[in-house]
Amino acid sequence: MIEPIMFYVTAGLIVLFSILVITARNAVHCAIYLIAALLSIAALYIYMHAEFIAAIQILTYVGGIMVLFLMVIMLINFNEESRMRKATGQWKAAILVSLTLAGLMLYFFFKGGPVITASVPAAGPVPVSGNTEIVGWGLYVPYVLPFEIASLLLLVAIIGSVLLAKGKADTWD
Amino acid sequence: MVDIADKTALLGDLIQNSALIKPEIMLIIWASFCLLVPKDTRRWVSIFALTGLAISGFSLYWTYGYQGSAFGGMLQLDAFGAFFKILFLTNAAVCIFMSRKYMDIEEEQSGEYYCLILFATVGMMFMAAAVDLITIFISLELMAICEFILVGYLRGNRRSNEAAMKFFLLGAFSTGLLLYGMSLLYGLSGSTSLEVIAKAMEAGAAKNPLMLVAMITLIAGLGFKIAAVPFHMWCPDAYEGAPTSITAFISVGPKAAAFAVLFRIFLSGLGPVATDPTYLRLLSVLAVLTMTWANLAALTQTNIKRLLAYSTISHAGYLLLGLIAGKDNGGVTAVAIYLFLYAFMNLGAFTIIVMVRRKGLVGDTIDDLKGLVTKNPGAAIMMTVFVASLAGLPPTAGFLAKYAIFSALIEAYFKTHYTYLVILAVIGVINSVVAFYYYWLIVRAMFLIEPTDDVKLTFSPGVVTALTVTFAVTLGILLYPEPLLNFARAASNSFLR
Amino acid sequence: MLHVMGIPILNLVCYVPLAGFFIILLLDRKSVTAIKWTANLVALLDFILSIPLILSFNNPSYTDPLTNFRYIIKVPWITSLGAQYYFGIDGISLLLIMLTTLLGFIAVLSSWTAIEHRVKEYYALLLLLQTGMLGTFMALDFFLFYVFWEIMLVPMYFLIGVWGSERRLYSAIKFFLYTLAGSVLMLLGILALYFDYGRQTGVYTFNVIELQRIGFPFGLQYWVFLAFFVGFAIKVPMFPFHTWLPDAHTDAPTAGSVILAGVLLKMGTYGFVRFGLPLLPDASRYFIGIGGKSFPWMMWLCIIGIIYGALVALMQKDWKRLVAYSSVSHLGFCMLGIFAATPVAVQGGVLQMINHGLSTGALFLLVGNVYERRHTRLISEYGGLSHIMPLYATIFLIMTLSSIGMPGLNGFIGEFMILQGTFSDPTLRIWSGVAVVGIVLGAAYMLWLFQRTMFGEVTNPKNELLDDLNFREAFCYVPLIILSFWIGLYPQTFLRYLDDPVNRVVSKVRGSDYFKLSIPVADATTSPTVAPGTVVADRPAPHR
Amino acid sequence: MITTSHYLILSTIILTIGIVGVLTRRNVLIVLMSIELIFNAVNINLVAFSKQLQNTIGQVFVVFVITVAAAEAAVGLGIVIALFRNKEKINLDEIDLLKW
Amino acid sequence: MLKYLWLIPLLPLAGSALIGLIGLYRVRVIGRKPNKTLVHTIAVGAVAIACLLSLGAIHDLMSLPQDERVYETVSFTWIPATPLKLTNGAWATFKVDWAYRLDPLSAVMIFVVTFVGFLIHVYSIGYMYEDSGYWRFFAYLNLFMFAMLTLVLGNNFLILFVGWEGVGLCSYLLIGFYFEKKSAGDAGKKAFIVNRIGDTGFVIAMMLIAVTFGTLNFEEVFRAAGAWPTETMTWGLLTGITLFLFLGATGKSAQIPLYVWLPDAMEGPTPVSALIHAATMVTAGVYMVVRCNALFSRAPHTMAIVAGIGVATAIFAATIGFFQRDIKRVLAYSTVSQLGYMFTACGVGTFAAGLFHVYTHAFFKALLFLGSGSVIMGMHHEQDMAKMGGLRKYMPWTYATMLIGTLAIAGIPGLAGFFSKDEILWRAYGGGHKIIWFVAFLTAGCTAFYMFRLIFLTFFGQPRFLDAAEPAEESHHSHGGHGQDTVHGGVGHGHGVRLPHESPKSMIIPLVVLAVGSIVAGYVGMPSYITHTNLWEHFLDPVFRYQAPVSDHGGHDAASTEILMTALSVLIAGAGIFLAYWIYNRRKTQPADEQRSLGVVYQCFFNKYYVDQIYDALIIHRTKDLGTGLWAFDRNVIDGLGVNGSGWVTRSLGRLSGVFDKYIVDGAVNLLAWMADRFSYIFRRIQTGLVQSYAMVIMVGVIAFFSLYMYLSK
Repeated sequence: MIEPIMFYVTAGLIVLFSILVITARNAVHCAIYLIAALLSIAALYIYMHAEFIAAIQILTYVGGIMVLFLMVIMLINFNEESRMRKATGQWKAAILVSLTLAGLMLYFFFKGGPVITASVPAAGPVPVSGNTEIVGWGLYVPYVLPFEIASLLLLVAIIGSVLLAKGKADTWD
Repeated sequence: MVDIADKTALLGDLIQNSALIKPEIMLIIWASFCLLVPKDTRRWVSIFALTGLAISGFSLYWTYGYQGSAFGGMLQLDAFGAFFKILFLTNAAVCIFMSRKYMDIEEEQSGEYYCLILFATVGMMFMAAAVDLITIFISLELMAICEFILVGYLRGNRRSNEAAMKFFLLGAFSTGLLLYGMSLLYGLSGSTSLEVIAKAMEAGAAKNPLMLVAMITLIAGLGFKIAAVPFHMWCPDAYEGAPTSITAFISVGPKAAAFAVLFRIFLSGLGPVATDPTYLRLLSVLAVLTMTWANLAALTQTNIKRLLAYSTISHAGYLLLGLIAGKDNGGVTAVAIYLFLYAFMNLGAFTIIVMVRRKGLVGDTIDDLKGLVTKNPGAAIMMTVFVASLAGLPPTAGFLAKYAIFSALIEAYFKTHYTYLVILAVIGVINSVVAFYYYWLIVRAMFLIEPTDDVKLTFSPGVVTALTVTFAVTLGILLYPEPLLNFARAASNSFLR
Repeated sequence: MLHVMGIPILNLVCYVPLAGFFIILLLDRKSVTAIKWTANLVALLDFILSIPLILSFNNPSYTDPLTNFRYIIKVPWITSLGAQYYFGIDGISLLLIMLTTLLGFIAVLSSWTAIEHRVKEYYALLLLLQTGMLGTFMALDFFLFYVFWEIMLVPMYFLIGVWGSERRLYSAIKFFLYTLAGSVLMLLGILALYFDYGRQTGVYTFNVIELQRIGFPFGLQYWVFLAFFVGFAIKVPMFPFHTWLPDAHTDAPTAGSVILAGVLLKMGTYGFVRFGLPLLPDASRYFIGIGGKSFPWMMWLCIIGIIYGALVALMQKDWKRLVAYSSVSHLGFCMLGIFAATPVAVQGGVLQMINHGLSTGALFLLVGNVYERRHTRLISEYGGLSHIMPLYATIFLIMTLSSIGMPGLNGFIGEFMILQGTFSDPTLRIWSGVAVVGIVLGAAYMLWLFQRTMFGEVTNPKNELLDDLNFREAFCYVPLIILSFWIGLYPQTFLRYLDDPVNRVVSKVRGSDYFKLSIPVADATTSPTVAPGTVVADRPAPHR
Repeated sequence: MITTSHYLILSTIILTIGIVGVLTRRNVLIVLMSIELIFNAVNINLVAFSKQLQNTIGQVFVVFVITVAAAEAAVGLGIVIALFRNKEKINLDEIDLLKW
Repeated sequence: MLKYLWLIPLLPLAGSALIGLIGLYRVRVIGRKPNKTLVHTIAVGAVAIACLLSLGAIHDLMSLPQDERVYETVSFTWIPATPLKLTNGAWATFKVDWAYRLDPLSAVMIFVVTFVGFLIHVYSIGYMYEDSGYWRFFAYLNLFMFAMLTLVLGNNFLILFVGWEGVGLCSYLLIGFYFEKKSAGDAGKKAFIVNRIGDTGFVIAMMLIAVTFGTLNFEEVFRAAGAWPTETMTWGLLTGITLFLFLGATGKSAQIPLYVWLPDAMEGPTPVSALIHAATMVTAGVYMVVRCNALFSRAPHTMAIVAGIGVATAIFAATIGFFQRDIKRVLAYSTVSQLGYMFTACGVGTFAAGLFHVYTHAFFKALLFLGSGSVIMGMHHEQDMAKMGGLRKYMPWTYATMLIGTLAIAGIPGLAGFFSKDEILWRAYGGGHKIIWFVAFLTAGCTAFYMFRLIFLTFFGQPRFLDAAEPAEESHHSHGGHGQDTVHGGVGHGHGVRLPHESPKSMIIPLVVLAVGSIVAGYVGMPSYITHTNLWEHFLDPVFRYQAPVSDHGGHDAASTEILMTALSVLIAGAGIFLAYWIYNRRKTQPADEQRSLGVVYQCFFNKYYVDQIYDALIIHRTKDLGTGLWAFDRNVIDGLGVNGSGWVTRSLGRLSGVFDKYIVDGAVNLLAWMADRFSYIFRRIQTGLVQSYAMVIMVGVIAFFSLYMYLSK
């Protein structure tokens, strides 16, 4: 009985913070709501026994990415935001479209009753807890190639962000 | 859990397998070296990068014979991948050739530029070989991020910024959709390996309603990459804003890579789904929409880069026809041939546009080509051939490409007797006529309209090299297409296995 | 295989203009005279080289006894697709090739003074065009045929677009798009045949002769016929696909019009007779209405073309446009003959292609002559030209007569054979009867044109000082006039090349038992007269 | 009992919210954040399936997704800065130099 | 001489080509006209030799036994053998030879053609001497001789058709000889096109013959037809063939409804009118019908139509001839009328009589035309009889010869016309065709009347040419309408009145020869009640070998009736002459008075029953309108099909205007342009440049695919 309550509370928080992310006027607030949402999701991961992922979620997402966001927000110092309208002209249509899509997806998810997945069972029994090693094994053994490519990806991202943020003295047109 | 012996064995495997991705590794090394080039020798960095491509090409030749999976099923090394890898290497090489002078004019000659091109190429090469969703995803992102940066490479140029911004936002958005689809596939099959997914599909996952959502989000995500209507909107904007050499680069390589992935996923992974007539019809609609919409939109374009963007979109439509024709009917062969030849003709056309660029003239509107025949007859003639080829006119390469596609469709019709295949073919050929009209606007401007200035255009060595290669293939392929056809067929067959 | 200088004759004839194209590209832009001479000599050389084709045509050592095609060149090309580099000619293509080389030469010659700017490109493109056309008539492989078929579009586009008159850009692209639209559909048709042949035999080939060996199911033939029809009918052009033609003809430079009318249009008719009918006999019968079991679509279109073209020509104010519409009418006759699919009609149809090439080619040249002098094509600007240009008027008269089918000139033989041949099929008889009306209208618009331009007083002072034709201009007409009379008076020189190929086509369309119904053809020669119900005794030989 | 379906519904909701954010917010940074939401929706899916299927591939996948999200964020923010430097604006409906 | 038969047509052809080439060479290269003597030496020489050759050939033919009087010579194979499927399913080898055939029928024709032709050539030397197109004229004239001889000598229908079209062409060229005049050009064109309309009939008939008999050779066709039954009750194949043939004949021989070209053809030089439009070409139709007697005689329905049309044309043209002012037009209508006679003869089954009239008519009509030419020349190119009168004393030779000709045509006994016309009337009556006889009989009176009107107005009474230049006169006859503007010439040009003069010898001599011919030519065909055997018919017998046996309608009540009938016809001719004498000589009625006294009837006759106008309104203008309309249709509907829909269809039916032209959006190109225009609006709306609207499109696309899937999977 405790499980559902925990789930619903966490899920409620996630949804709430997510909604706040896209409705808050100030970008800094948005970032903070997003951090909150991400943390809630991390909680959900723990609840799902994906502790390693939860840790990464907190470390990378909250600690890395969101800090970057906040830095950029500060750098740009875009404080007119509060005085201007926050949504594009198509917001009504956008909400309609998004809800339609959600409705359609859910309709198809549950068309044939509750979700049935994976007709092929997993390779072997995987312990429910203490999965860090297993995930690590997965990362370094079967998925070592993507892992290496990911390193390239990060290298490129570093080059790119430096290059783009560095700027250039003369303007072109 | 895993004992030492296993780990040693795994390490041995890793080293052995690394030999199989020698081309990629070579390119990674060279790309990294590009970053380290000192400022005063930047003039040579392009040559350096080309050397890397050449070495990679040679390595590819040495590894070509190997067929089979590597890295525990992450990669499938086969002729299909090799075919595309050659395509990517050529693409990168031609782009580097045409970039040399162009980047001088833009005053952006730097190691990073070439490095990013090479990294993007690495990404594409992994995409072509990847048979696991995670590998596919990560190499696709490697390519995409390089693209984003390259498109925004002219940092001082607002158009370039804006193009990068749009491309990036929509790219990330579509990645989200793609990932969503992939997550569902994983949920349905319990694995990210396409082989396992295929087994799961046969075992009944294909009938799961989740599959539809997965399918459509996948179509949306990959449709974005190949710029299929209605996921194409970024394409003209990004093409227009990007540096022209990069426009050329991203109009060929990433499209081809995305098609390789599309084929791997749809034909290997979702085999039973992909032959479901309903999905085929869905894809047919996508193809028809893509061709028609792009052709109509291209009609009134005045900017050549935009025009060629729409042209690229419409070509994506034709390529989808190959997918619809299916793997048993030469569809894969046709698409391989098409992409290969398209690379040459499209790059050739872009080379000419790059050539027109000079200080004070962007050279990307049709008007800038006015009277090109008096300014540089050779360039005008070559451009005519490229454009004719894009339009699919014999005896150029484009004809062979179109021929291959339509032939696959008709063959599929004779096997399945689905009428919509013929209708698709008819729509396709009619579209090629419409397309001809706007392509020919370029020829018209070059030959039939008097120039507004009398600046003579000259060739630079890099451009000449690029043009020589592309022109020779575009005009000459029909004389002896056999090697290409055989290679493409081999690619198709290896892929089917 | 006949070789000249070690090269197979067909290759030589086909690629000599291409060589000329490259030579001209290498010449300096400014050395106009050298370019002109080169082009003229190359075109002349090509014509001379094509003469051995006719001379040794019946030499059995150059003939493939099975297919009866001559000078065959068969080289593997794209083996994996089943495409070959397969050249060969029979009587039908022989005549068209001779026409092409001749008109090609005349077109080049006639441009000597007419073209003043961008001379180099002009001649280069004319020669390139020549190669394209010759290749089309020689190709016996569908893939190769299609390649040549499309190759011609580009030079023709430039010829119209660069050296044409007022609305040249419009006309050029219109021409291009129309023909392209047709040919891509044709390509689908070709592919359908290719795969169905493969399905039936397991062998995939574009070899036209091979494709003819087997029968295709009617359902397939039906659609492929439609695809071919669109492709060829646009080229011919048949009503209602003809509207590109007046524009293209009108705006093309003289040589362009000559080639366009003389040769390019023939590709459509040639396509029908070489590919359309023999490959798709059942669908052909269905659409033509042979046997009276189906609606005669093709006949309607031919007839509408004949009458419609003539009526519209009647009211033209533009000289060249008038001739252009007359082509619509004449080609309607050609198609009537070919579709009628009786030996006489098809022979007439093929001969009429040649005739039309000669007479309409000459008419366009004639318009070009005065256009070069006056720079207007409005009929009302002229009048009384026979006073000032008697030689011109005479040639114009001869060509007018040829065009309206005066007996003794070429047009008559063609028209009569077409009508007679069509008439001999009871179900198509009515169409022949209706087509006769076209002859009246043909006389009406041509004579009215003749009257308005040649007769009357010289009312326009600008015309008073016009020069008559000079030697070069007049020389262009000499072969045309000679051939017009030759075909008119002694057509068997030409018709004898058509016997065999035409009979093959007819027996394909009508089935091999068509000829066997009563008296075999070979025997029929001995008993020429067969009256209904009676066996006629030997004629009481009149004195000889 | 909380089943996979629950997680699916949750992820769909977050996905929808993310999409709404992408479609409606003018501020490019908030749009970027909305995209992060979409990625998280995917991650929830993956972890949920991983749990249901009792294999860790999904979780491995999540690691990659987060990596990519980080890389994209870095590049995206770099582009934002470059754009801001040239244009002084980061509202998306004002970025319309390239159209038609 | 028979073996030189092929030379007979070839000589004039060679002459024509030679003159043409010399002429073109001189004019184009040297810049001067060719020497006239050289020109007429070649031309006349060629015809003279041809004439001698034909006489020789005829002589040789006559020396053969009656049954073997057929000579054929094949020059070469024209259309080579090709298999042709016949209506009965059998195969024939369709083959056409370029071959000539001499038999009594063609013998008569070549005699007439070469002999009269020769005379007219001679006459032309004088008549055309001052004309600047002298060489051109003779080139055409010789070409005509070739064509006409080919026509009559051809041994099959197709060769006949070569000549048939050839004479049409020469007629076109010669009518339009004075091509500076628009009317001449118009007339030439009209002649050609009207002829062509007839030719369609001929072509269809040929095709029918070919698919029925498998050949076009006369001998073979007729022999085969000889085995066919007469289609008395039914409208069978032969009826069809003959009707189509007759359509051809009505064009060439100016019968209702295609006679309209002949009066206009008088625009040509007078020798041309004499040769082509009186003596030879126009009789080609009759010749053809006679030639095809084997077919016609087996198609009684056609025969009835031929006779009916013939006699209708005869009376119709005769009435029009009553009040014409132009001397040549009177003769032209007279020709039409006489041709009607000939067809009447054929129609009632007496082909020989028809041919006989052809033969005699050639003499006297050529004579009359040449005489009128002489008058016109004497009057300094005045053709209006209202400006003549009293020419008797100025041009005695002309007067005398023309009078002989007029007497001949009027049917005065002893002259050529009497025998032939009388034969026709008698046969019509004797064959039981009473109505036809009666109409023809009336026509004979009319003929006498208007011919003598011509004589009296021209040669008798007060000279009217002295006051001819008055403006009142000019305006008076200008109301005549269509075709009246032929009066050109020296008199009106205001440099004083010149007196008429007699023509030179080269013109008079042919007149005299023809006058003699007009008298004696008829004696070869004296009726059987005088000579027992009609020599003419006997000579022609082989021609009618395959004719269907004619059912005899009281032909046996013989000589007495025939003589009675003869007397009657002489009587009515006399009445006509007397009437003319009374009105125009005694009462001295002037042409100007005719209108006043007769009113509507006069208008009707004078304006040729308005047939030209009706044809113009009903056919010519409608054809042109159709052409214009179709052109508009072409430009707008076909070219723009699917582009702008129905609005165009309505507009395009209207006439094309410049403004409209500007707004025409036609063809595939413009379809694209239009679509691009329309679509670009949509595209612009969608490709806003705003990244979020792009994302929106993506989402809408995704939803659309969901919906599409739901639709497709149903």
